Amino acid sequence: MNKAAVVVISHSAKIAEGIVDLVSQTKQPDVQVFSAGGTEAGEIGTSADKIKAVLEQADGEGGVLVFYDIGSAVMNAELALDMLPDLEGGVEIMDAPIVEGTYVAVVEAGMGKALEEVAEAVRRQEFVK
Amino acid sequence: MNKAAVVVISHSAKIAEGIVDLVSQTKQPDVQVFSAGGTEAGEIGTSADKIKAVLEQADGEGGVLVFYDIGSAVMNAELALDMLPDLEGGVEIMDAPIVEGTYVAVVEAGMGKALEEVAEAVRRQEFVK
Amino acid sequence: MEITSAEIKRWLFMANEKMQYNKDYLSELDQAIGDGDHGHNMARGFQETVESLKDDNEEDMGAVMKSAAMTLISKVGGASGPLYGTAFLKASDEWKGKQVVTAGEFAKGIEAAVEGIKTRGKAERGGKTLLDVWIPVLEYVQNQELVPTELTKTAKEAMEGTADMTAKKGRASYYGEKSTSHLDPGAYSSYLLFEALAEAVTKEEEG
Amino acid sequence: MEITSAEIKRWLFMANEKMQYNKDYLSELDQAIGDGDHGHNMARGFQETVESLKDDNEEDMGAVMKSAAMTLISKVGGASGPLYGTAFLKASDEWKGKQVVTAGEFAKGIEAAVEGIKTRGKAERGGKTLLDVWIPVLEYVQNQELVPTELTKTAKEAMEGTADMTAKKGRASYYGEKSTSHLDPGAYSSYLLFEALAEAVTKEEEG
Ligand SMILES: Nc1ncnc2c1ncn2[C@@H]1O[C@H](COP(=O)(O)OP(=O)(O)O)[C@@H](O)[C@H]1O
Ligand SMILES: Nc1ncnc2c1ncn2[C@@H]1O[C@H](COP(=O)(O)OP(=O)(O)O)[C@@H](O)[C@H]1O
Ligand SMILES: [Mg+2]
Ligand SMILES: [Mg+2]
Ligand SMILES: [Mg+2]
Ligand SMILES: [Mg+2]
Repeated sequence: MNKAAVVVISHSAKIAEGIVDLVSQTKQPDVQVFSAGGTEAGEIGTSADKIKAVLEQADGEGGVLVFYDIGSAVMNAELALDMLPDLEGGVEIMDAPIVEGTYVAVVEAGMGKALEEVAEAVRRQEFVK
Repeated sequence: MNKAAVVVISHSAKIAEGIVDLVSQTKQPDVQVFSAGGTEAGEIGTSADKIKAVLEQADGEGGVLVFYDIGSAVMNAELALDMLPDLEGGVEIMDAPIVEGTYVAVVEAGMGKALEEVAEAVRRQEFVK
Repeated sequence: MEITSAEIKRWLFMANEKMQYNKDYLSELDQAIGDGDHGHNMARGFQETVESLKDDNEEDMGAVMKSAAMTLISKVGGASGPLYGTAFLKASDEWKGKQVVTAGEFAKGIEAAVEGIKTRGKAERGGKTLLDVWIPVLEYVQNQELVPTELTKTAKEAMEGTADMTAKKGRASYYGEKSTSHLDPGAYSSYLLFEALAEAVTKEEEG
Repeated sequence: MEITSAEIKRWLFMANEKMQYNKDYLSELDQAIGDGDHGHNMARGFQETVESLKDDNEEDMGAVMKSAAMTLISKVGGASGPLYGTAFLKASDEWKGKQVVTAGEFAKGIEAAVEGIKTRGKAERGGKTLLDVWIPVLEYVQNQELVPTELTKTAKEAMEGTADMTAKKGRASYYGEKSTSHLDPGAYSSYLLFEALAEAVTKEEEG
């Protein structure tokens, strides 16, 4: 079975891309991590269109975990999902710290855990370091 | 009195710089935010030397809040502090999510709260969004 | 009283003019309790909205609203993008296929929009957001014959009421008690939107 | 038995050779329960350490260790940088001004190093880190006359023991139970470090 994929949505393209760099270093086999950062114009903000495109790329039978930074990111993520009624796998939007949560999710997904188990593991994680 | 400053230490220069971009947008008057991301060689990792230089820049009577992403960052931060016995203000290394915590700290520091009050506000914040 | 698709289009054009004119003021409001981009966001979104409607002879009110919704979703960038976008999208569903709606049908569209904003923002009345203008306007159009000056007054008073509220949602919520005594930027842009509606409807009647 | 600053320098040179030779293996270990850079980190750090010691006629053991510590801190990049750096720095304090140390003084340096690692990493014995090699080695040098082959054996067995441990600190802790049955990369590089010490001391005695 395909492993769960991860999508990172930040108001800043640099943050989103940096998180992908950081977790790619853990080189989890077959865990795909995608970034959707900034607005279409490259400014600070989020873009439902960008997120939609990335969710379509990330979609697969393993499902997708979505991490975001602040407020409007989650609104655009949910809006993008509303526009994508026919995804193959499940999608979990995670209320977790974007950097630390993504790190844990990539490790857990790399172990081949199913979407729900990965989400559970992220929720269980204590984020006071 | 000077407002508290903020230092963001990430394994990724992009993450650290992106966080500065994100919070600079809130344009808090007089809250200085500095980034120390990546190794000297520009790779994923942290650098005690970079952190030391940034802590010296950030230092002032308002004190400094330090946010970091994962493990080794905090070790290098503490090591850098050991090498800086004569800072003017206090330093608080925060066990908080790096993106979300920095955001809250910049807003709170912008209100003119003292270092300890800002740290308290960050700790009080619930990071389940 | 009925509302036509020509009036809906004029509404959007007049809203754009107001967003352009008040761009700096909206951003100033957002500066105090947010990130200072609300005017920039709204001005860009509505500018693009009218650009794409300009040469379009669409008569279907639903299609006009849907086009505006998609443009706002794509171009606004901030929280207000998905919020106004969802509001317009939900209204467009109610007005689909119509060139003119009754007062009751119009209210149904606004009701759907309000539900959409609530779901999207997980917000409630009193949270110092644009909902604190949309909900009073909804109650007005549900219960009264639409009198333009009354509509503007309702929206304006509702907007002014946000100064007494403490933000619970969005960036302003980080400011906690400090957000109190400031107007909510989203509430202000919603007031402009409904003022534009009032004027769009007035002109039509005069003409 | 005494240890001279020439032996300390040879120690660092031999450690560098071992880090270069085992670079890929260390990274492979780190791949399984970390981010796969431990060999890269250690090889770079020790390479730079010997570069800066090469043309240096320093006779003070403390100064040699301090120079190595500062280079490791600057050049390693990963968690192992501040950890080895702090260890060497604490040892350098104990050996400051000495060109030769007694077995007891040597043990005092290793003890200070272990305390430094514990403080820096907030870690304890049994947490599947380099401490699980450093602490048994400390106990060995505190209680036995330093016999090179015995020192190597102590470090090797301690390193092998990390396979049975579950990581509680560092990146490997994210792997939870899955970290069990893998060797800890930091424990392995520490084993290499003490094997180099054993060899540095042996050669001196032969020569
Ligand atoms: N969760 C929410 N629910 C309802 N309205 C919200 C929410 N979050 C923000 N808003 C509205 O959006 C406005 C801010 O919009 P804008 O500045 O464009 O977005 P951003 O905060 O992303 O920069 C606020 O003044 C408020 O009215
Ligand atoms: N908190 C800690 N305390 C003690 N040792 C640690 C700690 N964190 C990591 N280590 C050690 O560091 C090693 C990993 O080093 P390295 O791969 O160079 O750093 P990073 O994990 O930053 O990539 C681990 O195998 C472990 O022995
Ligand atoms: Mg804003
Ligand atoms: Mg914004
Ligand atoms: Mg590593
Ligand atoms: Mg590393």
